[in-house]
Amino acid sequence: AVACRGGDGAAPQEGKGGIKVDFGVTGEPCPDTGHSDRGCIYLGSISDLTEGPFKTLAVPITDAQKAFWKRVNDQGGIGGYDVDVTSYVKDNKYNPQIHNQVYQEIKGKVLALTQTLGSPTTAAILPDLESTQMVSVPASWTSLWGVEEVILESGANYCVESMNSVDYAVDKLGAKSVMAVHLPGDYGDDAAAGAKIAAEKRGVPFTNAVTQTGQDNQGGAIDAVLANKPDVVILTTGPTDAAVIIGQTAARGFKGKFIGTSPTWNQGLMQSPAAPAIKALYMQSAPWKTWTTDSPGHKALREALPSVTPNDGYTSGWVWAYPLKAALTKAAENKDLTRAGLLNAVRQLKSVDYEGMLPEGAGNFAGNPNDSTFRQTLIYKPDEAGQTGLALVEDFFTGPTAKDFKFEKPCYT
Amino acid sequence: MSLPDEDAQANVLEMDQVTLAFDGVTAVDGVSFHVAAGELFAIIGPNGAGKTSIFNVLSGVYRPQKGSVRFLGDEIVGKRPHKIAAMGIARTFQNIELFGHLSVVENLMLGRHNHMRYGALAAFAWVGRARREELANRAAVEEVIDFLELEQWRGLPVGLLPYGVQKRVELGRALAMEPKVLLLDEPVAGMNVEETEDMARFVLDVRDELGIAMVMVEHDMGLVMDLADRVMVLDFGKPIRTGTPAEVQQDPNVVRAYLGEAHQTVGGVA
Amino acid sequence: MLEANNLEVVYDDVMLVLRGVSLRVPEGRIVALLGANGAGKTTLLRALSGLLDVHDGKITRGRITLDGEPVHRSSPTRIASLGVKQALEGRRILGELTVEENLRVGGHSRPRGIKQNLERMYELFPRLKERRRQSAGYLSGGEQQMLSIGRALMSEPRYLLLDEPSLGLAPLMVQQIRDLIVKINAAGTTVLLVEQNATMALSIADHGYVLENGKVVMDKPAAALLADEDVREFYLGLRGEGATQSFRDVKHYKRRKRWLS
Amino acid sequence: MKGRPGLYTSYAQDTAFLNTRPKRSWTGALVVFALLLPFAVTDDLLTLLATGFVAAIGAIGLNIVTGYAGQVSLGHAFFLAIGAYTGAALSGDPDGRVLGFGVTELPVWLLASGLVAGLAGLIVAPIAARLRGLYLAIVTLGLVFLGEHVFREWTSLTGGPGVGRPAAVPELFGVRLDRASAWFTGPQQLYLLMFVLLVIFGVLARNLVRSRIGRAFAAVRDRDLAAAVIGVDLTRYKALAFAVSSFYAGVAGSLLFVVNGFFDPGSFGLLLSVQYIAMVLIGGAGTISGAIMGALFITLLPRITRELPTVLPFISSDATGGISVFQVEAVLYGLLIVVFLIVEPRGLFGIWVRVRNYWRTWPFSY
Amino acid sequence: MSEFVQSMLRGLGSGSIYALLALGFVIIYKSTRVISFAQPAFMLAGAVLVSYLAAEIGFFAAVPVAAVLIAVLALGVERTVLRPMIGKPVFVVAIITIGVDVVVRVVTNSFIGLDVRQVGDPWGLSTVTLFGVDVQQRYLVMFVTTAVVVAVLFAFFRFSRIGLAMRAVAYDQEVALAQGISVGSVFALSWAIAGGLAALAGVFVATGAGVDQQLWVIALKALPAIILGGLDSLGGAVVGGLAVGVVESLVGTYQGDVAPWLGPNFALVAPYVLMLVVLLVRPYGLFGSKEVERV
Ligand SMILES: Nc1ncnc2c1ncn2[C@@H]1O[C@H](COP(=O)(O)OP(=O)(O)OP(=O)(O)O)[C@@H](O)[C@H]1O
Ligand SMILES: Nc1ncnc2c1ncn2[C@@H]1O[C@H](COP(=O)(O)OP(=O)(O)OP(=O)(O)O)[C@@H](O)[C@H]1O
Ligand SMILES: CC(C)C[C@H](N)C(=O)O
Ligand SMILES: [Mg+2]
Ligand SMILES: [Mg+2]
Repeated sequence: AVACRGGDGAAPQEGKGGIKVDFGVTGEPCPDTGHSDRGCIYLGSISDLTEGPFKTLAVPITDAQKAFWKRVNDQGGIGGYDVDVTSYVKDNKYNPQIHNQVYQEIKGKVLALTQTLGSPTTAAILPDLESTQMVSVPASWTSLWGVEEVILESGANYCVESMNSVDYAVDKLGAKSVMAVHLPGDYGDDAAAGAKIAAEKRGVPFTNAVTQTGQDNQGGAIDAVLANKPDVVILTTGPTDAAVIIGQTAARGFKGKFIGTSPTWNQGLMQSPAAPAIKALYMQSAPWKTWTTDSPGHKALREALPSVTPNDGYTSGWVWAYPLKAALTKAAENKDLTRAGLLNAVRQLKSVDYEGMLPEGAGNFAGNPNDSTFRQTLIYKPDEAGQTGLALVEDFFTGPTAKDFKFEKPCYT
Repeated sequence: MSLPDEDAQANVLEMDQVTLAFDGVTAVDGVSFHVAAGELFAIIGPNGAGKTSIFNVLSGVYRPQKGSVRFLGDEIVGKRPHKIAAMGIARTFQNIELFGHLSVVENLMLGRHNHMRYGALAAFAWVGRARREELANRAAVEEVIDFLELEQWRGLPVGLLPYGVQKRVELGRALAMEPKVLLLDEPVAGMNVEETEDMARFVLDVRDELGIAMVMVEHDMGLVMDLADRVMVLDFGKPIRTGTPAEVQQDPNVVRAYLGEAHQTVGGVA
Repeated sequence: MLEANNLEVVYDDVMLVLRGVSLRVPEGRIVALLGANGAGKTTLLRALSGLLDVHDGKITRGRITLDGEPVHRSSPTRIASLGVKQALEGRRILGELTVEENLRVGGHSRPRGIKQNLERMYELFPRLKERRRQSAGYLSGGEQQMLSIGRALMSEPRYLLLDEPSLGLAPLMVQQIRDLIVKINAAGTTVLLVEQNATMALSIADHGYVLENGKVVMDKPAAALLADEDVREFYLGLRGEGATQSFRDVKHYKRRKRWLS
Repeated sequence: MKGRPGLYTSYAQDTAFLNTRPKRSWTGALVVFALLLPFAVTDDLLTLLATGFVAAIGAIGLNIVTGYAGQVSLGHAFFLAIGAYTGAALSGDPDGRVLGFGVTELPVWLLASGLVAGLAGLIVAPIAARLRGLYLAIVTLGLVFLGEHVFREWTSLTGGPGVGRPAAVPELFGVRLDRASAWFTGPQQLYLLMFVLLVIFGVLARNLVRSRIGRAFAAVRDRDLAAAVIGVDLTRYKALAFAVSSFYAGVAGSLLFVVNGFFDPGSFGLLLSVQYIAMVLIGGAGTISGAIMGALFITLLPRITRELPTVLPFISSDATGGISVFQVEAVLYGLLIVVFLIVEPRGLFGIWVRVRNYWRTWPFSY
Repeated sequence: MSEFVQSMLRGLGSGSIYALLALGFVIIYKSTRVISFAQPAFMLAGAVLVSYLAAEIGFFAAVPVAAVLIAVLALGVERTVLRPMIGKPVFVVAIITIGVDVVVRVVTNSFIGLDVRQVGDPWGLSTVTLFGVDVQQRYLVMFVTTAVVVAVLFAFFRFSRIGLAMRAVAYDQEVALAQGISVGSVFALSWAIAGGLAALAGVFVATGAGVDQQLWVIALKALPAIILGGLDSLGGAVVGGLAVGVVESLVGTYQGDVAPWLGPNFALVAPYVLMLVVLLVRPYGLFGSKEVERV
């Protein structure tokens, strides 16, 4: 009674080039790649495209991935197949329910997800991802992904990033107290957890303040910062929230430093009234290098997107796509492009070639979480000269806390 | 209806020295009167004299500052409107206060609200008690419909009915409550000759066939003089004369304050 | 002269309520409009003052002219500014405004005259003066009726359309209103008077119309109507020699008669 | 005036649940159609419809307090939340990350969710009874904001914003309904479950609103002073309306995320309340079938707007650029609501009435 | 003590934004009995517009131009969407305004682009010292501007017939029409004023950190403000707006020490608590007019 309804029940079958396929892989060519001799691998993409808070990151991410896979297709595709990432793009408005709904709509039609943006949103479909063996690329950095098999995360998670930032602050800035100001949820909580672990490890006092997004909602955070006067604040908020917090605390005499995680930054802040304060007090941690970097991957990225306003959303979208490409290639070599086959290929990935965008050793999905967690991050600072408003301060490094920490479960639980 | 004892039968309703003031305005000023069983008692007086306010005191909408009201021997001042309604005082309103979206039957069934006792759980299930009570009360409503000749409008939303019929439905809703006293506030205001006659007939029927005591406020002197047993005239909240229609009509004070000279000539419809 | 010509009005695109009504309200006169409930009197007034729209009503045929100029396509605001003012049926006072504010609203289209007109209304209705600062919603029924009439007079209209002004008024007050209508008419206001109290209306009108079922069935000088047998019986409640019958007697007879139905 | 026993049967008929033959046959056909549907359409549509059915239960509840009793509440999200957390906590894993008691039997936690929410409704009712119109609407909205705050803070229950917790576990007589069984897929089972529950709660609500209680609600809505004078206890019936409505919200809340399997405290904001008000109004206030239609409409609308651009070829499916297909979707969502309500302010039910009247009077107009 | 004063002043500053927003809501409510949920979108649109205009014509020219343009936009919305709904149930109209909000906001969002936009105000975060306390200049400007706007509005309503006409229209449109009041113009005027006020408030909000997509959320702060003050009272809107600002600020400053168990960010819901308490005593807010009802 089930299979006859069609759409969501594809039995494994023999596809092009003797490769076993089931969901989201067809012998017909992709609708608009122009390679009529190839089959098509459909990948889904669920992102925050209109009203949600992360639209400004999400749109570049989505565009960069489109460019990334176009490049893959232009370079010959994967095992006789092109990759299509435009047919099944959906808007989640950063809402878990909508995320799940649109996921249900496309899940029978795609092999894997090249993007599932956000932590709570992805958490809403996680059980289904697992049970359908849907390999998925997250657009977020929570430490939960490290323990999830089907999730193909890249770079350091928020937890590691904050650990490193605290270590950096203690070692290089001489910080004697740390505070985490963060949005609730696994984004902020994860970073705060990392900061706390590092502060304990380094023996500096740690305080914590949860805030909510919205320019007008930062009063509590500002008061908390001013009351505790920490030497360094680890910020995990949105860009305008950060500008308000930094600007207002500075205006009221705060002299400590702020280190924000990736989603906290937007180069538009350099024009904001808080810009002087930001330039004086703010630093930016990052999981990978910014748009202008000189690496083959970055160069390819810039070439693929010649006319866009530089934005590290593009960089992120591009970087995140590499492991999936590697897994698809491996699966095609294994002659098994089924969901199970792809997941199997993922399990065989010991490292991924990020074309220099992440250092050697990144992209290990074969080991246990502790072995495979990537622990290097960077520190930038605001700089008008930099195309995305940033200049490098500290190249990839692993702080003592992150180095010793054993990852077995998400930091925030 | 069981027969009450002698005393109460003599007076169904007794208002004693009731005073009601709103900031600045004394709407009712030391008013006393009584209504005997089966009597049709009329209250007349100029606009703003306090007639409707007396009704509002009787039905618990306003709470007077002074005085007492006894209904079948029980004090009702201070009781909330729905309690008073349950005790047996029903009324109609000067401006029709029907539930316009509901049908005639539903409006009348609302009149029987307190004759049904089943609760929310029974209502959900709609078996047993709820169903039984609904059907029994529906039959009682049908009798009222019959009595007031409302058959042809039964299922229509009352908001769509002609004005005169709405007034009749309102009377019906009050009758459905099976009251012991009925308060009628300007039952024929705005009606044409024909509708007024119909209403007069129903009012007489209520008294003669159902034996319900009534208090009526009305500016149609023809109706008041023809139907009322006794009349109280109010001016600025104070009673200026109480008596039979004939007595009241002759009183010069009443003529000056209320009737005006012309009324003698124009007669019943003025 | 305010004139309706062969007017047809439809509500909700389906209910045909006026079926070719023609009526003339000559300048300086009082014209009475009688008719049973639902005959279409109020509808006719709405058509004249442009308020049909609010009730999903439409003029589907015929025309209305004011001093020869067609106005049946004009907005109510424009008609009001031309000096045609309707006192709505059912009082319709603005309950949350004070008595005085209600009157001021009535003077909206004649802002300069507001002060004198207020005085004039307070003189006419001393009751309203006492209550001027009170929320109008708390007035008694009759007081609200006075307010409604007063509000209509505030703009010193050239044409006053009164819909059942005597409703709910005490006998003495009815006389006063009657005298008032005569007085303002004498001062130059033309009046179209809709009344259930036909005795009162015909006693002051120059001309009368009887509307039945959306059609004019009688169109006579007021005196002629007063003398008409049927009018006497069905609108004045007088029988035979002019004696009022007692309501006690009505109980035992029933009659239904219509000119048309 | 003697009783007329001959008419008793006709009163029974007159007051019957489905009092005319066409109503009976239409309803029958609809039920059969709904029962056959899971064998004809894909799982993603079934999950959406199942969500729609649950929303309908919630919308019926809101309609009771707002459409029938006239107390406009923007606080429905709060009561939905209470139900959702009661259900999820009761049926949750006792050893899990968040509070759980392991009572997975659906009837138990379903009823408990309704009762807890109903009790909450009863508690706020006395305040609500004092307020009118938009004051009430916005005060109940305040409830939503306060609730959000509490749920954000109470992480041991809710998992915290952005983290969330698993939803209630739908287990009936030991069978997990969200997991595929020998005959049905999970979505098919959930669809059928939600449909059956909707029918049950719909019938119960229908019974309530045609009872003395339903009439009292309408009286309170239309004119509360008059209602009091004919014997309706205003405070009591306003409170009752709130309690019943919250009970329905609780039931719906506990089921709402079963299909999703996961929810976070961010789900219970202003937007959710507004959506339910929209369901009631778009369906047509004061009718049970209207609430159901409205709920299905609002639940399916995003899906519809997502499909629409594919038939409008001039819009690119690019996520960026001038206007993206997603912006078109979002605009369409707003636009459809606007246009719909302008064209038919009485809602879907109004359209239905129009169609019916058209055929009834056809071919005569006037 | 100075902490208290400063907290108070900040509260008054943001409170004056809420007051402007609340005034917009109240003006529409006063004439139509509708709460317009489109106000947030107009606020966002105003800020975005200024962020574009300021670069061309300077901040001080941009603000009034944007306010006028948004007023025109609001007028257009009123004409096309609200006008057909005259006389229809107000809650239906309110839902329609939500639809409008979505449409306007999504379109506006596409003009924000990927970067946070700036309105280019001259004040930044600089402060002045007034009677020994540091006050941000922009808060002073907001406060003074709001005071001026409020004074102008009050004078306008006091000395024109419009104020009374609005109330008449709100209470009974047919009666208003019969008195020769143009209901359409009253609606248009109130929407235009509300649109302009929203735009102005939007600019003020954006002076802090810039314009992003989420800016509109702040408009919701006006809801407790209008209820607190009384839905139909202009004065109430001002008092309510300031009260919400001050309560938020004071609770933010002191609750952490006094009542930490209420949880962080309790300040953000504190206005609703205040609103609840006030309504328990006064069911129509501080200055709202009571519904008049008699039988
Ligand atoms: N709730 C109230 N608040 C203030 N004043 C009121 C209230 N109710 C009635 N009044 C005033 O009390 C007086 C008496 O009003 P009431 O309605 O009793 O008059 P009435 O005799 O019924 O007049 P009518 O014949 O015009 O209906 C009026 O002047 C009215 O303004
Ligand atoms: N808004 C409306 N929509 C539909 N039908 C209406 C509307 N208003 C009035 N009608 C119908 O039009 C007919 C005439 O109504 P109208 O109010 O003009 O009568 P009338 O002569 O003024 O009666 P009354 O003496 O009761 O005031 C009635 O049958 C009425 O039901
Ligand atoms: C979209 C992400 C960049 C936002 C956030 N970091 C999250 O985990 O949800
Ligand atoms: Mg009265
Ligand atoms: Mg009429």
